[in-house]
Amino acid sequence: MDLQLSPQHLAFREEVRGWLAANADRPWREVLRGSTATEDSLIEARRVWQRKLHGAGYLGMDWPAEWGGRGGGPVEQAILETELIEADAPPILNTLGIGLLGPALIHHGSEEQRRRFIPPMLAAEEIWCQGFSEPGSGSDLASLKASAVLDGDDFILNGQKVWTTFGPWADWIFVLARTDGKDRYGGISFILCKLDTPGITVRPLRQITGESEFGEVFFEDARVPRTNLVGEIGEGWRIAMTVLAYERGAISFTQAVQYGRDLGRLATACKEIGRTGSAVREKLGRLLVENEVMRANGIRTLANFADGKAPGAESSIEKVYWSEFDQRFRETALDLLGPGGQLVRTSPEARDDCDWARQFLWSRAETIFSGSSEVQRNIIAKRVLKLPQDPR
Amino acid sequence: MDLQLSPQHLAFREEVRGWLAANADRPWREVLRGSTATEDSLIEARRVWQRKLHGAGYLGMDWPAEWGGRGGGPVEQAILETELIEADAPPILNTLGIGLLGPALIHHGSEEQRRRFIPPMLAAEEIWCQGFSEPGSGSDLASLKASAVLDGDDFILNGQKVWTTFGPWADWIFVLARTDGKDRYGGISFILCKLDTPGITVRPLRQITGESEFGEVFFEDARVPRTNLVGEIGEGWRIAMTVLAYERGAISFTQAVQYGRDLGRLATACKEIGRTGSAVREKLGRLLVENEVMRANGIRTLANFADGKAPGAESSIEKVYWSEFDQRFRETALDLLGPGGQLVRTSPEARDDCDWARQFLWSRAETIFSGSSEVQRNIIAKRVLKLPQDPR
Amino acid sequence: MRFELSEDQALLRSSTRDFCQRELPIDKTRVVMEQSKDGYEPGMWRSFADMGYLGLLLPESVGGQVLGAIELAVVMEEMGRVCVPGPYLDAVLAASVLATAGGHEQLLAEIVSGRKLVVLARDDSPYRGNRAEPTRFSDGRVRGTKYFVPFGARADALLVVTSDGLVLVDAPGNMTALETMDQGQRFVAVALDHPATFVGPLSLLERIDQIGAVGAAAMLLGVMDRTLEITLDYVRTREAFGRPIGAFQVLQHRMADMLLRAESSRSAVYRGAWCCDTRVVETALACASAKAYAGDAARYVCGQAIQLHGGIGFTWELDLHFFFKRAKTLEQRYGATEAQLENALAAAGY
Amino acid sequence: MRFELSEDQALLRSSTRDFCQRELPIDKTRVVMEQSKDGYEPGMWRSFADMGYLGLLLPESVGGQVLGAIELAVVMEEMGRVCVPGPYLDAVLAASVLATAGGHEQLLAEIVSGRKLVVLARDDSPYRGNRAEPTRFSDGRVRGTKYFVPFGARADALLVVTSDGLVLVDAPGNMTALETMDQGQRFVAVALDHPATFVGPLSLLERIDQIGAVGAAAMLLGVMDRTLEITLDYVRTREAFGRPIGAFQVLQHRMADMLLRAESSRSAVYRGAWCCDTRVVETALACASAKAYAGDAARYVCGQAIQLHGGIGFTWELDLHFFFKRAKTLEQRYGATEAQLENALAAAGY
Repeated sequence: MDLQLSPQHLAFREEVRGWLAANADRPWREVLRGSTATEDSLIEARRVWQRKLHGAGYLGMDWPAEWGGRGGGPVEQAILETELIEADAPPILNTLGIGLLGPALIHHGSEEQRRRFIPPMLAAEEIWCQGFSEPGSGSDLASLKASAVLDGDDFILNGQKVWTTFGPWADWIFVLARTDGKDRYGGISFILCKLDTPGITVRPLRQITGESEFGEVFFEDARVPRTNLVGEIGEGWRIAMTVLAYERGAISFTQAVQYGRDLGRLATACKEIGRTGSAVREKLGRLLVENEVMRANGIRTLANFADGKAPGAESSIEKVYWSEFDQRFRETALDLLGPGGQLVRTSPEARDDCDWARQFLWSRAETIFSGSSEVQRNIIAKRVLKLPQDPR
Repeated sequence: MDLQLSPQHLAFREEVRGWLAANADRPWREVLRGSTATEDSLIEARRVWQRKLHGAGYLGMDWPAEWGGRGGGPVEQAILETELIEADAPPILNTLGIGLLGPALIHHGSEEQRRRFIPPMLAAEEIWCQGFSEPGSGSDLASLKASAVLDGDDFILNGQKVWTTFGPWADWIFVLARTDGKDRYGGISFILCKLDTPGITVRPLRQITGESEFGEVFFEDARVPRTNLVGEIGEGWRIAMTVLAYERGAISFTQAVQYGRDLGRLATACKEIGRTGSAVREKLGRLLVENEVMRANGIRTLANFADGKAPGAESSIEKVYWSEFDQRFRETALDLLGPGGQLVRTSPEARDDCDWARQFLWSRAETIFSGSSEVQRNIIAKRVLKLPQDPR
Repeated sequence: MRFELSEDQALLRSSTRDFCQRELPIDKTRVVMEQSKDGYEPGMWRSFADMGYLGLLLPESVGGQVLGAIELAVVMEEMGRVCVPGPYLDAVLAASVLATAGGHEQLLAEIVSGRKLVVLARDDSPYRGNRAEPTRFSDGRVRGTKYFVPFGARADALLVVTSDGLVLVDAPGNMTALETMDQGQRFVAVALDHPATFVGPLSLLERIDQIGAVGAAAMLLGVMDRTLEITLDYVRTREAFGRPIGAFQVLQHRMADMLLRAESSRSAVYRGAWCCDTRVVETALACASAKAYAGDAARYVCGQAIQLHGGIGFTWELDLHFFFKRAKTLEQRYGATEAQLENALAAAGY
Repeated sequence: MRFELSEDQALLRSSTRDFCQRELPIDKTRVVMEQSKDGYEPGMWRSFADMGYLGLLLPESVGGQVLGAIELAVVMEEMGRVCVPGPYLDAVLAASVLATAGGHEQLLAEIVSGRKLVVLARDDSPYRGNRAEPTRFSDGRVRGTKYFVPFGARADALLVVTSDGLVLVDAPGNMTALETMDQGQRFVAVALDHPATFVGPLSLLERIDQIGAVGAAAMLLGVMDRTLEITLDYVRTREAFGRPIGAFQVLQHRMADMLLRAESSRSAVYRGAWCCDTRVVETALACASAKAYAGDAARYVCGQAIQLHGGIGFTWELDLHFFFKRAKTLEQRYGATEAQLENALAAAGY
């Protein structure tokens, strides 16, 4: 066992810290509370920040240098993310492009596709959204119905996608579409579509938080060149699953850093408002301990990554853990703070350390998206515990 | 709405209190801790107490007077039980006879069976145990395999029963046995067997608590007269289900009285050992509130009983509630008391207010017996919520 | 003994349910919640007056209905089922205090008829446990700052809780909106240094705190009940993996747990209301228990309703989020869970 | 970075697992737990000495293995898997204190070879939070009463925690057995007014409290792991309603939750052990977290294991109850959850 960062990794962390000290903008939570902040201005701020990070070579940490990456590994990526969280830096804009599509193109795309799509993706010139879920296909993703029919050199797309993060601001969408109605998994293909293609309509979808980070995308005889197919026809499901495994990564590790930061703020807030009794301390203590255990899970996964072990279905355990912790944490925060914790961030008496109300509402989404807790537990039961399956 | 006891009920309560003041033995928890207490001596004490209660006319509260009952209703029964708990009286010995078999005979037995079996049951001269579960048939009770084959005027019984409460001390057992191998529910009959019948063997079964309140009963070609059949051949399942509904009764009401008593003792214990911080108070407060809500559930059921409404599948809600509360309560008690709470009752430093360790261990059984929490939730989903059933 | 409502009470329930379905469907109140500046609709309020809801607990002399906590619980439960926005419970509680204090017939008649709104101003800080300067009343003036005054921007007068007793003050103009995540409940902060009149001692709060707890718990019950109904409808039709999702055992057990909490809340709410009306010794314990339990129960039920709906449950378009947010607001108000646990312990003498 | 055990550590695991399966199956230790007066078997203890377990953390000079917390965790985890009775961790911790204090070579050599047993005596009251008279050391005598001294009846000497530091006293004869529900752990109370020798200041406890927390958490991990294995075997074969009960979704999700807790405990235990050995700043937080989490986790896993077995899970015949009881004992000892939460908060500066 060795959980220590290597001298190279420590050096990389120093480098990132130095760069952030010189280049970081004002803390993102302050930007969010700014009186002039709008959804559009925040999108722009994220675009600008992404370009700055890209300019410094901090995007695509673990991609080959050839594709604008740094050729680093998951440990470098985790170190970078940790430092970004500690600095309260803005999130980048092209999260799904860089988090999902980039790896998909690097592993499954053609040389030409990589050359065409990766540079503008990194430079936040083309923003990507994800078209996987459909109104009738959430947890049971493989039942998706949106169709792509070959017509000469084009696919003709029909159907509807939903929960397309950044739908409203995106330029492109990567879509899972059905190219064979009979083959449940093998009948799905992975296709790239420009959102201004005739026949494609985007509608923002307002959420419980009042924001519209998601959208719906409608396809009506939208014509997309066949060259936008990633991999082969019918390979879409396999590509998507590989790529979603990336999304999970060593997420417990970075989540623990973020929760640790917010938990420290909650502990400080409790002191400030005089809540120091043993009941309050026990609640904080439980959250602290659970977060440390999440960190241990993250360290273990990261060490396994670094040791050359790919994560398997165990990543479902991490997803369940952090998403359900998120709900307990955000709920406890509101319990401890009282009604003041329910204020929206622009309200005069709202605390400026964290947007507690928004995080509370948002926490309900964590156990639903990227595979609900129910789906994750099915996966654990089937693939890790190998329990007998319902004969149906 | 009227949740007040009627003047008659209040008068009955006064009567019971008066009788208990004059007749109650020393508190049962003191008897249990006595240095000379053995399993046998405790059984005898319960027998003596049952006879005393019977002599005073307090057994079979809601049975017709003709059968030794008092012709009272569920409210009188609940009042009686409440006062017995408050007085920390011993439990009666023939719980299953009087709780289950008595009602079964009154509703489904023959005149002759009632005359033969009810008087010695009430007088604790014949102690009954229940033969429903089998090693292979717990939650799925209807899959039971013990067989009863008619041979002239006798049934010949084969098979094995388990979890027969008081098996080791009982004189008789009422058994569900299969009289038709093809009809899952309609192939089950309800038969009374004397335990000293040749071919019947009883083996005590030691539990997690170290006690042997349960036993196993083996049948090997045991010959039982056909006149011991209750109801018709094939009616056993229906009889058992009616009778189990009795077992549930207004149980939340009396459970809340008992938990309230023990909770008060825990609160006192916490004060005595100086545990008065807000973390301790919050835990006690939650238990107190949950118990009051259980009491409200019990009052509602009792009022509905008194109002002539039979309880339906909703009784499953009460079972889940009190059994899972029991686990939370007993576990919290040990958390609050610390290692001292784990002492067995005869240990020199053990508290004499309650046998906390035994109650903690026993609490694990509550969610298993009389229909596990899983089975109860299945029932709620199917019969109350009417959710679509798995097509299998 | 009888748990069922009396004939009159059952009639009140059915007329209230009709009224709520007709006048207050979420489709309609949604506009108030989303677009109205104050989250308040005078027309709705007048219809409350017409139905007699505003004078439910008040004497006949001021136009009241002379009803009790059970009837209030019935109305609150039905209002919870449609997640009504507005300060209904606040108005009822403030009026109750004025009626008990005596000598406010004129104002009470205006409250009952919906022409005036008076609400309680209690919180000395927006954050729980914060030691702030208490509000004081002396020399005919009330001084201090109050937070989370419900619908203060629309109130004609405030019934202010000071360490010197309850005082009545005309609603000042200088209020600051405190926007929270619940669009159906609006609050203000108000800095007071105004002439006020003494209403009575703090002991007046004891009874309305019990009634308020039961009323809020009843609304939580309505919220749970309706949320569970919506969810049951959804899981019966929505399919995944080739069957209605309501056939999955894990979801079935989850809904059994939701039902357990809703039904147990029902027992506790109506027992608490009956205790209030009968003024038995266990009233304080019963009311505190009902509120503390229903608050936690609604948090569970509404949270799981979203979970069982999946992504769609998380959208603004669906009504679920209004219920979810209301559950949280109610859990923290009218005696937050933490405070009710202490009330219960005190009542039990622990 | 690497989470896997080193080759030597992996060898220790496999040899310990072999040893435990061969020498310490529950069938065999059951006799000790059920019938032995002291819950202690000298033969078992000698075999611990032969395997080098008793000197695991000690220097070579006294016959020790000079290993660390990771190796201790490996051994404790394996012992947890067979629910070993006896004072192993207690002996290791007491020896560690003596070794750090220095000057006890003779005694340590006898401990390592299994000829002598020394355990810590800490608790001033059987009940948590009880303000009892503290034990004192003055004029060469130790005075006070100690409770829950593990296997005190078999100890040759006690390492007593007094408010004046740690002192060593020959085990007195006048001990009172404190029988608890865990047959594998035996305790005594002992009234002290005996000559004793000073060992060192209370600060000696700091490090062994961390090692003790990790060691106990590791045993809890072994307990969970084995309990889950037993349960998985059972649900794969036991049938109800025409299929293996392991096919029911509710039970599947329950077991997924059991696995989540066991695996998360594993991460926390070995991270904590690594921190102890590396002496990094996060050691205190990591150790407290591992123990607090594993205690709660084992309570859940062992409780649910009984539930999933149904009635049979509740019998003395099945081994499950030994694991269930041990989980509870361990959760309350070596820093109970409540104390570990405070340790964690203090370490984080909250």
